[in-house]
Order: sequence, then structure tokens, then C-alpha cells
Amino acid sequence: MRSENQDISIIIAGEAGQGIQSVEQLFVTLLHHMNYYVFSTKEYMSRVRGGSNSTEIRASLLPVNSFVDRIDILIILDEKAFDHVSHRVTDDTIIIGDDRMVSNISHPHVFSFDFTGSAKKIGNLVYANTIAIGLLASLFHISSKELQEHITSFFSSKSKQIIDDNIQAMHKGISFAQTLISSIQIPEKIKNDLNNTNSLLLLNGTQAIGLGALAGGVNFISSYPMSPSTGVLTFLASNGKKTNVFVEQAEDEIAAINMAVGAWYAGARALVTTSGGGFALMGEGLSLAAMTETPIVVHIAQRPGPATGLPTRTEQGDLQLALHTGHGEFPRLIYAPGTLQEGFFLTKRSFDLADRYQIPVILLSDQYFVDSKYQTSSFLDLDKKPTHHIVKTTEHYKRYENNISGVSPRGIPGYGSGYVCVDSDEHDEAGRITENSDVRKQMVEKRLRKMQQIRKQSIPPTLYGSAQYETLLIGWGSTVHTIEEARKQMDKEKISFLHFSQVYPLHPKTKTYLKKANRIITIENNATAQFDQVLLEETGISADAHILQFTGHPFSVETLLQKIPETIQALEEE
Amino acid sequence: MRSENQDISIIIAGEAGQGIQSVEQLFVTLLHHMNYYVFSTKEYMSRVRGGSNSTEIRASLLPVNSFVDRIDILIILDEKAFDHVSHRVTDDTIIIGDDRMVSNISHPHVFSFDFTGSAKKIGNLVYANTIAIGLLASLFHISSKELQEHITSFFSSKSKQIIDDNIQAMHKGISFAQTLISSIQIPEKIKNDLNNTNSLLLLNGTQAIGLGALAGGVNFISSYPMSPSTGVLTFLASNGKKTNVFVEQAEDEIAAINMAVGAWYAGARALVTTSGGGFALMGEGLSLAAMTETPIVVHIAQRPGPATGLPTRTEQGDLQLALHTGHGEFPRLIYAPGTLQEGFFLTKRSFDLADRYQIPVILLSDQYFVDSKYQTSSFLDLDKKPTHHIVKTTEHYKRYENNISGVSPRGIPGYGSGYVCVDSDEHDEAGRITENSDVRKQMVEKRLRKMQQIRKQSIPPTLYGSAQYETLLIGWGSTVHTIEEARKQMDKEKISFLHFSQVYPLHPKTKTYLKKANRIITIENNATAQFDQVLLEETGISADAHILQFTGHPFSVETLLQKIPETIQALEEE
Amino acid sequence: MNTSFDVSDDIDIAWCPGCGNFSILSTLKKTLADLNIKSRQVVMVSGIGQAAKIPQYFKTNYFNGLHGRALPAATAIKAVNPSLTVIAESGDGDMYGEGGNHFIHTIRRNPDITNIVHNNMVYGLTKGQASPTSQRGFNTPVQVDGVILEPFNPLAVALSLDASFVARAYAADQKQTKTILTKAIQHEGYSLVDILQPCVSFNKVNTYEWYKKHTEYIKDHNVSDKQKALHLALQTDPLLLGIIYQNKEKQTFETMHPIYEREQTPLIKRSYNSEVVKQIIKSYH
Amino acid sequence: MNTSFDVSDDIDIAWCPGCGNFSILSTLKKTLADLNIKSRQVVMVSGIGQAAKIPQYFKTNYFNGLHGRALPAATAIKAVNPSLTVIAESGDGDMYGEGGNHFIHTIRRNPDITNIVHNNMVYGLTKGQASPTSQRGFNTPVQVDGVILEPFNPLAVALSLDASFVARAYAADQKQTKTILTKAIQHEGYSLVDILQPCVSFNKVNTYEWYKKHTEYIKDHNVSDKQKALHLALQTDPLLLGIIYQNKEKQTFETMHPIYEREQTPLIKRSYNSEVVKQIIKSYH
Ligand SMILES: Cc1ncc(C[n+]2csc(CCOP(=O)(O)OP(=O)(O)O)c2C)c(N)n1
Ligand SMILES: Cc1ncc(C[n+]2csc(CCOP(=O)(O)OP(=O)(O)O)c2C)c(N)n1
Ligand code: SF4
Ligand code: SF4
Ligand SMILES: [Mg+2]
Ligand SMILES: [Mg+2]
Repeated sequence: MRSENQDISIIIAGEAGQGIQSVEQLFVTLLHHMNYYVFSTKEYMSRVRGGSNSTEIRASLLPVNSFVDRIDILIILDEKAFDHVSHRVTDDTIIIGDDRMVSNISHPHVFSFDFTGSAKKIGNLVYANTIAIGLLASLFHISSKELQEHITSFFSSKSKQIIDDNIQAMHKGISFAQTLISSIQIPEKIKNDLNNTNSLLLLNGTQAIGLGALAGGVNFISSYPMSPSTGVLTFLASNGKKTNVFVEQAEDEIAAINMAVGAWYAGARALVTTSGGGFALMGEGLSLAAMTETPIVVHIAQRPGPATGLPTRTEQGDLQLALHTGHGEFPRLIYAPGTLQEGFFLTKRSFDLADRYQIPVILLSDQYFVDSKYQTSSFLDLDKKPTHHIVKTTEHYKRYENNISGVSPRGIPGYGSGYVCVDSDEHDEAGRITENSDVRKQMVEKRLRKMQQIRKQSIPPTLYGSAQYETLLIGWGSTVHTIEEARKQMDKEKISFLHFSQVYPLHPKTKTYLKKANRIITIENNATAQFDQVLLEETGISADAHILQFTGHPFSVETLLQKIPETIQALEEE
Repeated sequence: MRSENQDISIIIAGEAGQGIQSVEQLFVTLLHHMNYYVFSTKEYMSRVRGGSNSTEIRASLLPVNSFVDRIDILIILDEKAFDHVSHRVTDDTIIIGDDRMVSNISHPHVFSFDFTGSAKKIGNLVYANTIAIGLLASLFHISSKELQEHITSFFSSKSKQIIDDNIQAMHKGISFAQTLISSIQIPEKIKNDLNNTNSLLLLNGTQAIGLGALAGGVNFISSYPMSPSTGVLTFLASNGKKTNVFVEQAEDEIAAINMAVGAWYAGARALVTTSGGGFALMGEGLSLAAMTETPIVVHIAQRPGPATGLPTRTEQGDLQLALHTGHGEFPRLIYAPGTLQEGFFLTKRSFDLADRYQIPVILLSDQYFVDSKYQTSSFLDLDKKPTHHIVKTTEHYKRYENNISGVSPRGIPGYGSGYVCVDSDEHDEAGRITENSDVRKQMVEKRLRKMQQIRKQSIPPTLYGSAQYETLLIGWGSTVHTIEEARKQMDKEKISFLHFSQVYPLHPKTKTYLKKANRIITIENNATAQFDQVLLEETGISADAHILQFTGHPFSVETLLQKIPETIQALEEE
Repeated sequence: MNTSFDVSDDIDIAWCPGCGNFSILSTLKKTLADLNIKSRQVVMVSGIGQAAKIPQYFKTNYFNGLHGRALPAATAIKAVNPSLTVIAESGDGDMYGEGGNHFIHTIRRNPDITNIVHNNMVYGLTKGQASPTSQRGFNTPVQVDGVILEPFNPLAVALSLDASFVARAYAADQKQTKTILTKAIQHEGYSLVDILQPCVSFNKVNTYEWYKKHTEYIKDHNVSDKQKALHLALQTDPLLLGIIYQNKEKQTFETMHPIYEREQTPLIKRSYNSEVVKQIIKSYH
Repeated sequence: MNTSFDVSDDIDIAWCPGCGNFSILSTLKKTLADLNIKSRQVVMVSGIGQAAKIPQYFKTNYFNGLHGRALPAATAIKAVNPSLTVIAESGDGDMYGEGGNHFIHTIRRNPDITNIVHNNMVYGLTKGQASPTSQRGFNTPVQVDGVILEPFNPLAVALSLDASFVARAYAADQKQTKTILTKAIQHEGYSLVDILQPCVSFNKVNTYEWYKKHTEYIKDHNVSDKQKALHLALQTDPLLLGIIYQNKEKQTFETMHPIYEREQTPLIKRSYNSEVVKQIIKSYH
């Protein structure tokens, strides 16, 4: 294992259904409580059992939040696992597995233990996971007392028998660890001070979005299950009763979005969560929201397409779809959170701006974002109630009063003495169908006029690195940490990184940033550099080169460390 | 009536259900047979009876094919009709109507006749239409004998009584005409020579597309009715039995496109016709076609959105939707026919290229295009059978063989000794699901690679006017004739017009054309200059100004004659 | 007769003279007025089509949404504010064709909404294509050789999905239709009222005369007998009119939903509680 | 047992050990093989889900389309080439949820296809949410307080749409399931075979044991008695197994369609006739 690293990258690889998820959950929280910085992310197949999945856990003395190829410790849970990740294994990797599973691996640092046999002896194969945790925890200087407390509280809802068995398994793991300790240099946990990780939240993208929705006053969600977006639905389902969220699984995506539009019309704050294929069915509904000027918030967790594509993997391939779907012309706003803070605050903000401007707001995440977990500072400023931009109607209330801003005061049925009439056909100020071409023209202009104010509310991109740069790397959404980790390692070379969490419309400062660069490179998890098209449309400037990846996997820091200099060199040679 | 015109513009205005359509049909064919050049277009409300509709008929000694505001002769069929078109009436307009309907109009040239009374006397109110035709025909130097023959053949399927009544009505109209003849200067019909209009076809955009589909070998259409696209469905329904087209009205648009993809898979050539709202539901299906590399042809007759919008009116508002809908990344091809010839040949070509490259081809028309009728030279080169790019499979046939072109030989089930396996998930060459990231990468590249060849097959834009221009007007799709008629009238001013009938991808020559211009103006029937975005993305050059109209109505020649100089002047002053 | 639901202005109704829709319009207005329902508490939800224009001619709140999508919107409106009277109304093509999936699943939910379908056995607004309820052999510009599909039987399907209120009415019989609509609106739960409606422009087969000959009111039927109801629903000539089934015991979507289990305050009246949210956030420490 | 439909390679089946899908796979292979149907003449059409992966494990043609959209594709495939044997197969969520509208209208068409639904009363692939057939009270990560919707009764709905062949099978009983599948495939017209299928990972309620207790084969039933069939279909405990209805007289979509009225050559075998097209064009002179 390379000892220069202040952080350790552990990969647990095995079949679906073997319990990798619970190892991750248990061990990552443990590290968090023991004052390590942690990051975890998973990649998994579109199946329930079998196959080959893996989870990466990074533990560090400094904040970590991105995916690396490097494997310091590899835990192998089934026969196929090694082949699945072997391209990432180096001579420094330490490989740990059951005798049966590692016997064929020729590698300098293979350690085999009788996980299976021991687990079976304790009473159930699943205890192999707890044995692994015991082993790992030991390596991380976690005392058996600390570990035991953690396990006990983790399984607190289970029977005493189960808790005892787990503790037995844990001890087995601790004893396995002894043979290893000399080969592995793990940094000691952070000393307890004010900066310890306990003041931080530990959560993943799904949870950040879910919490942001709650803070944004969501009280209705109608969605149809679709990986990797379903987590937001189940998050709200599990928290819905105490937070007054009406949760409904729709019969299809079309019902989902039409329910959400109906819910907003009646006064709720509704969210729809889906992925590209589901969203491709919602175009008409989005257009309905726009025409009726009913707010709507749609979360799209992107996965690789076209069609069913790779259901459980990651891609940034639906930006242009989000930007242009829905027939006819109307304003919209698209966020693509990168950090967990952005995940939370932009979700919250989605509700505020959708409500304020009566427009569709789209939150574009992806599988990598929703499934990545790390620590972030707590979410602040939560006391202010979300502002509902709803008026009490008066007798001659007109839903589409044509005013300077284009944003007509929005009433809801049953509140006030007016009638709230909304129409999918072109309509007059009262909301009644019209074919008058003057009114038509005014209404189109009214709707599009809102874009001016929306632009003013744009979130500027974040510049990482010096304001004096030659090369400007550009990324959006989930890639933020990976690009930044790579950039930091190349800091001297006048490379800065500009990250966009609002991808449409772009903040006016964007052009200034672009103009200052000698060379611009967009880094995107897609095949056609979709964000570069947005740059061009919005600023007239486009990138000189792209670093694209569309394998279904997120960029790793290492890939970028290789591709960025290569790309710069190729540009210089041009 | 202004006498300088070599063409006469007649507007017939009345309620839905009064028979304007049959007046148009009967009179336009009559003019055609009598060797006039004719053009007609209609605007109508989204209702079956009542309201205010109108049809414009232009008759001329030179080819005519675009919409003008000017009304030379106005035929009024109901009380509301005059108000409906009064903004287009000038002092030169001749207004003809029933006593009851014109009595309140203060205008120098109002002619009232007892249409209603006379029609009733003959036996039915509908004969008012035939009276009007008799009147108009007389003005156009058509003898009562010629007219009678025409009417007899038009009503040949009806009873003798009905034919006789129509002839009686016709004579009534002829007698009404006598009082008018002195006030109206109508050019005499073209002398019979080789150039006469009888060698031409008289048809509208719907028919051009329908015939193009037949010539392209269409043998399956699954669609859901939606104005203004339904005409193509009914066209194929009425011609389907003799041409072997399987016509099916689907339960919804999603079924429509999935049926069409299934039909192509099994070996048919399928078409889907819809409008923006229906197409907004087909995004997922389009993506399926792309992923399975199954050809598909979709006709979108655009109408104003968002949502239900103005169901029976015109707009060019769905270009960006057509370009970007469907999740994931895949090649596509978009045609936007302007002339009837393009309507025919590009539809035919859609089938050929969809089949050849196994991609979605979208035909983008609009209400103005499908409902406009005029003469065009006959469609030639019809003897060649459409080439079906289908192979007989061999035993180890692989549907997605990864070759240089990216176009794998396409087999169909039951033909040959192989199996044809297509998959919506990412798949290997054999069509089986895979999550292998190398295969994924290869397959994405394979699919996108086809774009190179598709680009090579691009239809170049057509330049109207001199190759030496300062101002370059740019239009696409249905606006071709209107822009060109306006441009011609401003010919001296170094203005040329570049028309695109293929709107994506753009032919490489485009950039050369754009670079030569001092100023570029796109003229689009939408509010956000959608084609200019395509120009920018494809060439890096965008227009200096736009002339946009989004009232639901097509541009008129007059509007452009006013807007073009205004826009040029504004640019000069900048 | 004037009702509180009349649109005061001199409104231009886009239907053809003689259309069955006019009777439905006035019957429904009278029904609502006589039920003493306040127009400000009513939301009419419709799709797109000739029938779906009906809210335009009402003085009340409305949500005139997409073709085929009235039911999901109506369900959500009722869910977030159960104090509203929600009527989802559209044509046969809209509800049973484009919207077929929502028809099925809305019935499974049993929200307390009234679903009125103007069944003219044709697509009116798009000029005469077959609808799901068009009869075999019906000729149209698309079905040039006549319809070959089995006509959709909305009553039978609704019953097989255990709809809690199922009825068929005939537009021209305003008196009986009013009785049926009254009961449908009063019914707590999903109610389907399929109203046979002559389309004088595009359906020259199922005319006023035809309906006179081919319909008949149900007699001596216990509306809680589902098996019998299904039997009656399957009968196609004559088409039976009246309330064919009602189950007053079935719980509504709103009352069963966890959000309304303990507390009945309409969702939109509940206020945001930052403390609860902060507590949930805290659990991630 | 080997059949001509076995995929020769050492294929990795993505289902969970113990899943009911395995029995359905082998039963269907055997059924097709024993019917002597040539694998090259078969097209399996599926949507997305665990069940929908079944074509991957067959040596035959397949069209693995979108979630919920197998039926329209299958209908079209059969329409353009009636000489193929077309099987549309997916899960309950796919066919009755997302694809509900196609389910309804495909039955109305009566194409000669076999519709096999793996009914595990849950969404398997997306990890355990309720499906339309989930029973009341079923707890899931979304339906945290249990399902409150009326379970979808596919048999009753199919019957109310006059489906020409309706059956229910139980995955674990390969022998009887094979008999049912054989008749379904032989049936000329649309056939629905809803197969109860235990999902060992996400449905801990409707287990093998549960099905044993709560199912029963239909006895002494005249399959052409629709009224009785409906009666049986409405019965939910025990769920009845077997062929519940068959109408051998009903004409199929393909035979009724104008395109096949006079000529039976499959559409794809008919050749383009430029003369006819030219003649039509001529009519516009
Ligand atoms: C997504 C979509 N598809 C198609 C249409 C076109 N369309 C409007 S109304 C209609 C059918 C109307 O039939 P029905 O619902 O029976 O109402 P009716 O006009 O007969 O009252 C159709 C197909 C549309 N507006 N939206
Ligand atoms: C349009 C769309 N929406 C959602 C999904 C996600 N999805 C895939 S399978 C599935 C449900 C599977 O349930 P079922 O059809 O019952 O099959 P099972 O896995 O239980 O066999 C869903 C919701 C999808 N692929 N496409
Ligand atoms: S088309 Fe038919 S349904 Fe529509 S208004 Fe006219 S008569 Fe009524
Ligand atoms: S999740 Fe359920 S249905 Fe899917 S393979 Fe596993 S046991 Fe079978
Ligand atoms: Mg109708
Ligand atoms: Mg299932």
C-alpha cells in the first residue's frame, strides 16, 4: 500500500444482495463518528442478486469527496469480484478475501481469511460482513469498545441474539486484523477538537436533495419509480408523515407530472423525481405547467441512455433534453448541483423560484451524485418559512393579469372571492380560451418576459483556483469534486476550474471568465459535450477541447490527471 | 380593386361548417383547369361550427404560392366575417355579401346580393356557396358551359336533383356577376400552350407529404389524431388499401411510436404523424428507435404551443424540441420542407435515409404548409423501387455488428437463418444486455459515428437571388415562398435569401454562405429564433437580427416587405 | 333557467347547434346549483376535446389541462384540498383513449371526485375519427372500412376495477341525468357518469333517434349488487341507463391516505414546521 | 431438459436464486419446443423489469423495448408479418401499470399474440415498490403504511373488454402452466396468461407457501361462459387458476384489417407498385 497517502481507499466488491450496502453504511458512519473524513460511492448492476458490484470508501484526515481509481484495500466478497475490479488493482493494493475467493489471485499482498466458515459457524453467512467490519475497524485504530457500541446501536432494533452474533463476528474480524496491521499504514484519526467531523453532516446526494425539498416546503410528491431517482421518493415517503408530505406513486410518469401540476394549482408545493426515460414522457406535462404558468419542480437523476441504456449507472446525457423538451416556447431554469450543499440549497431554491416565477425548474443530478456520500457542514438558515407566492383572490380576479414583470399574482381555488381559471389552450387574462392573435402575442411575450428576472437571479459559476489562469477547465453538476481534486494536484500549471451549478440560464459573469482563458476545456460525463453547446448559445464562446467519458462510470481523479495534461498538450500542438 | 396586380386575392370568410372548404376546393380546381395559377390557404378556429374562419384564394397569370394580406375580393358568408378580416380590407377591396351581412359596412365598394334568399328558394342554404362560385367564375372569364361541366363532374356522385340545383345556383351567381364585371379587372386566363397549368399538379402540403410517403414505400402508419397533422393519416387511410398501407389509429401517441418502431423491426416502413404536443409524448419512443437502431420517420405538423396552445394555427416553435428530444445521445436528421416538391421528395427521402442509417428522421412541417395548396410540376423519377436496406440473416447473425460505418446490416425476424435481437438496454453486438463499460463505449461511438455519413448526405440550402449579397435573409420550412416573394420585390437592394429544407445537420456550405453576408437576418414563425441557435451550433455564426412572428398566423408578403427594410435599417443604425 | 354557475358575459359557445353537450352543460349547472354547492368551492378539471371545453362555460374555478390527463390533476387537487368539489369532465376519446391508464388507476384510488364523460362515440374536435366507444362498422376518414375494434365498455371496466359509483346517462334526458349527477356528486368516492351524447356533426349513426331506440332505464335493480351490475353493464342493446352500481362503504383515497389518517386539515392549510426539518437534518450528524 | 430455445452459451441469468421466473422460463421453452414452433419464427417482445429480461435467455428473435410498451410493438410486428409467433411478456408493473392503456386497447384489437404477465405483485427490478396488483396493506419503501389502492384485477378487466382468451397460472406448477400456455399460444387471437410468480427478494407476503394456500384450480367450468368467467375472475381468495374464458369465434385484428381482407400475403412480402402511386399522383393533375 502506498504510504504517501493521507487517505485510504477501500473497495468492497461482491454480488448484489450480499450486504455490501450494509457494510458501507455501518463502516462509513463508524469512520464519521471516529473523526475520519469519509467518502463513499457505489456502482452496481441492474439486478437484484448476483452480478458484480462494488463500493468505494475513502477515509482520510482531510475532507474527501471524490472518486479515485486507486484501491488501497480491496475486500472481496465473491469469486467474480476480483476480475470485476482488477484493472484498478496495483502492486500496492492489499487484497483481503475468503480463502476460496482469493486463492487464484497472484499478487504480492493477498491476505486470506476464513470469512465464510467463521460466519457460518456464528450462524449465518451475512456475518461475514460484520467480520469484515471488525477487521477494517481495527486497522483504523478503532477500539473494540467503540466498535461494539456502534454495532449495538446500529442493530438496536434487532433481537439480542442478532446483536450478540454480530459482536462475536466483530471480534473475529478484530482478531483477523492482527496479521495485517504491520502491512498497513493507516493514519490515526483526527484529534478531537472543534474541527472534528462530528459537527458535520454525513449524507448522500439523495438525502441532500430530499432534505432540500423539505426545507423548500415540499408537501406533495407524485412519481413513478425509476433508478437512480427513486431514492428521493422513498426519502420523502419515510419522512412524509411527520413533515406533511403527500406521497403518491403514480401509475406512470405522465400521471406523475400531471398530478404535480394539479397539486401546485391547488396550492401545494409538488416535486416529481425521475430519470431521463421517465422525463422523456413528461415533455407535454412540462409544457402544460409552462402554459398554465403553474410552478413545477422536476428532479432528474441522469443515467446513461438512449432508451433503457444502463439503468443503474451514471451520465450527464440529458442536459439538452432538459433544456429543450416540452413543445412550444417558455422560460425554464435548470440547476445541476455538484456539492451536497448545492444539492440541498438548490433544491430548496427550486421551490422558491418555481413558485415565484411560476415556471418549471429542473434539478439535474445523476447516479454518481445521488449515490455519493460524504461529510458536509450543516445546513443553515432554516428558520425562515418558505415564502408562498399565493394571493387571496378578489372578485374580479384574473389569473393571467398582464403586468410588467410577466408574473401575474397567483391565486388558488377556494381561497378568496375570485375564480382561478387556468388553461392549456392559449387564453386571455381571465384564463379563457382565445384565438385572438393580439392576445396570443401578448401572452407569449408575457411568459417569455419572465426570463429577464430569472436571469437576474442566476447563480454564478464557482471558480476554483487562481483568478489568473491560462487553462480554464469547465464542469457542471456532479463532477465538481473530482475535477477539483485533480486540478489541485496540478495547481502550479495555471489551471483553474469553473464549475456551474446553474446550467441554464448562465450567469452573465460567465462570459468574462471565458474571455480571460487562453484555452477552455469542458469536462463532461457524456459523448457530445452538451454543456459546451449551452456555453456557446449563452455566451457565443465555446470550448477548445472536451474531455468526455460515457462508459457509465464517473470520472476518477486519476483519469483526469491523465486526460487534462494530454488535452492541454494536444491543444498546444495544434 | 388595385389593377396593377397580375393576381387577384379572394378571401372567403364565414363560420365553420358553412361550406368555405367546398367553395375553396371547387373554385381552386376550376381555376386550375381554366389555366390560372392558383394558391389557397386557410385559417380556421379550433371548433366545428360557428366562429370565424377564412380562406384565401389567389389567382394569377404567374405562379403564386404565398400568403398576402391584401384582399381584392372579399366574400362574406356571415355577420361576424367582416370584423374578422377588416384589418386587411383597403379602399380597393371589393366586398360581396348577402344584404343582411354587408348592410352595416361603410365602404366604397360593397356589393350586396340576396345569396341566402336565392339559395333557400333553390332549396337549401348551402347553395349560397355555389351561387358565390358562379359569381366568381364569371368574373374570371369562365363561360357558363365550362363552369357547368366542372360542377357536374364535381358533384358526379350526387343525385341528379342535387346537380340540377347546383347548376341553377350557378346561374344565379352568373347573373349576379353582371353588375360587378365593370368594377373588377380580372386578367384573362393563360392562353393554352405547352406551359399551361394542366401539366402541373394541384395539391396541398398534406398531399405532397402523403404522396412522398407512398413513393418512399410507406406501408404502415400508426398515429393518434391531432390537428394539423391528421391529414396525412387520413390521406394514407383513403389510399391505403390500393397501396398496401396498414393504417392503425393508436390509443395514444406512445402506442403510435412504439407500434411504428415494432413495424420497422419486423420489416415494414412505418410513419407516425403528429403535432408538437403528441410528439412531446414520443421522446422515449424516439430514443428507443435510436438505441435499437430501428429506423423511424416522424412527421410533425407544428402548431403554436405551449401545451394545447392554438390547435389549428401555425408556428415554427418545435425545432429545438425535434432536435433535442429523446433522452441520451444519438444521431438524427431533420427535414423542414418549404416547397411542395420538397414536401414530396424529402418525405420520400426520409424513408430512404431512415432505412439506410437506421436512425430517426423527423419531418417538420406546420399548419401553413399542410393547408396551403398550389400548383407544382409533376413528381418525377418514380419508377425506381425504394431500396430496402434489409439483409437475409445468416446463422451467426449479429444485429449490432460493430463496423467502420457504424451501420450494421439490418435483418428482420423470420428472414434468414439468424436471430434478430434488439435491445433497449445497452447491448453487445448480438443484441444482448451488457454492462461492460468497454462495450458501452464502443456502442455509443458506433451509433454516433453514423452522423458522419448522414452529414455527407445533407441537402444544401437554396440560395434565392444573386450570389453577391449584402443582406442574407434566412428562412426554413414553410416560409420559403413568402420570403421569396417579398425578396423579389426588393431585389435591387442586394438582398438574397437562403432557405433551409434540411435543418439538421446543416450542409457544410452553410458557413460559406453566412460568411459572405454583411448582415444576416433569420425570419422565423416563432418567438425565440430557434433556427438561429442551430446556425450558431452548426457554424459558429449567428444572425444579426431576427424577424419573428408568433401570432399563430403565417407571415404575409406585406409584413415582410415592411419588416425586412425596417430590420436592415435598424442594423445599419446600430 | 339561471344558475349561480352561469358565465355572465355574452359568451360564444364553441359547440355545434343541436349538440348534446348543451343539455349536459345546463343539467350540470342546475345540479350543482340545486345542491347548493358554492361555485368558488368547485374545480372543474378537463382535458381537450369538444366536451372538455365545458369549464369555459361555467362560472367556477377550472383547470383545463391536457388531452387525456384530467384525472391525475383532479386526484391531486382533491388530495391537497379535500374541501373542494372536484369534477373531472371530458370526452370519450380523452378519458378512455388517451387517458385510459389514468381511468384505470384513478378508479383503483377511489378519490372523492366525479368523473363525467361525454360519450359521443366519436372524436368530435378532431373531426370525426373513431373513439374507443365507437361501434363496430362505424365509418370515418381514418376507419374508412369501418371500425374493427371491440367497443370499450366503460361501465364494465369500471366495475371490474371495483369503482364505487357507476352510472350511465343520456344527455337529452335532463331530468333523469340530473338525478344521476346529483347522486354522483353526493357520492363519497370516485363516481363515473358516462353520458351518451349525440354528436350531430360527426356521428350520423348514434343520433337522438338511435338513442331513443337503443337505450332503456334500469328497473328493479339493487345498486349494491355488483354481479348483477356487471351483467347489466355487459348488455349493449339496449344500453341501460341509470345508476348501475354504488358502494357507499368504500373508503376514499383521501381518507385512507396516511396524510389524512390522523388529521383532517387540508394539506394546503398545514404550515411548514422548521423544527421537524431541523430534527431530521440533525439525524445525519 | 434441453430445448431448441436454449441459449447455448454459458449465460448469466440476472434473476435471484429461487425466483419464480426460472420456472416460467423453462416452462415456456418446453411449451414452444413441444408445439414444434421454429425458434426463428418466434419473436418475444418485452418491456423492462425482471420478468422482461426473459427474452435474453431464449434463443429466438426478440424485441426488448421500453417499460410498459411491449404490446403496441408486438401488435405491429404481428400485423406486418402474421406468419410470426409473437409473445409479449413482461411484469405486472410493466403491463398493468406503465402499460395499462396498451393493455386495454390491445385487448380491444384482439391481435393474435400471447400476452404473458409475470405477476409477482411487486416492482422487482426497482427494488420493491407496490405494483398495480399488490395487495392492500402491502408495505414497501414507498407505501410505508401499506398499499391503499384497490388491487388491479387483470382477469376481470380483460373479460370486461371481451378478451378472447383469459387464464391465470401459477409459476411453480410447471405442468399445468404448460398446458395453459400451450392453449394460449394455440389460441387464435389475443390471449392473456397472468402467471402468479413468487418474488423471493421483495415480496415476503405472497410467497410460495402463500400461493399454495390461496390458489385453487377452476373445476367444472365451461370456458365459453363469460358471465360465469367474470364471476370467477372477481373471486380473490382463493385466486382461481386455469383457463377462465376462451372465445374461439372472435376474429383477430389481422384477419379483420382491410389490408388482409382480400389478400393474406404478409405485408412485408408485398412489393411496391410504382404504377399505383403514379396513378394517385395523376389524380392531382
Ligand atoms: C396529446 C394530444 N393528442 C391529440 C390531441 C388532439 N385531440 C384534441 S381533442 C381529441 C379527441 C377528442 O375526442 P373526445 O375526447 O371524444 O372529445 P369530443 O371532441 O368528442 O367531445 C384529440 C385527439 C391533443 N390535443 N393532445
Ligand atoms: C419509463 C420508465 N419508467 C420507469 C422505469 C423503471 N422501471 C424499470 S422496471 C420497473 C418495474 C418493474 O416491475 P414489474 O414490471 O412488475 O417487473 P418485475 O421486475 O417485478 O418483474 C420500473 C418502474 C423504466 N425503465 N422506464
Ligand atoms: S362536433 Fe359533435 S360533439 Fe362537437 S360540438 Fe359539434 S355536435 Fe357536439
Ligand atoms: S427481485 Fe424478485 S422477481 Fe426479480 S429476480 Fe429477484 S426474486 Fe425474481
Ligand atoms: Mg367524443
Ligand atoms: Mg412485478
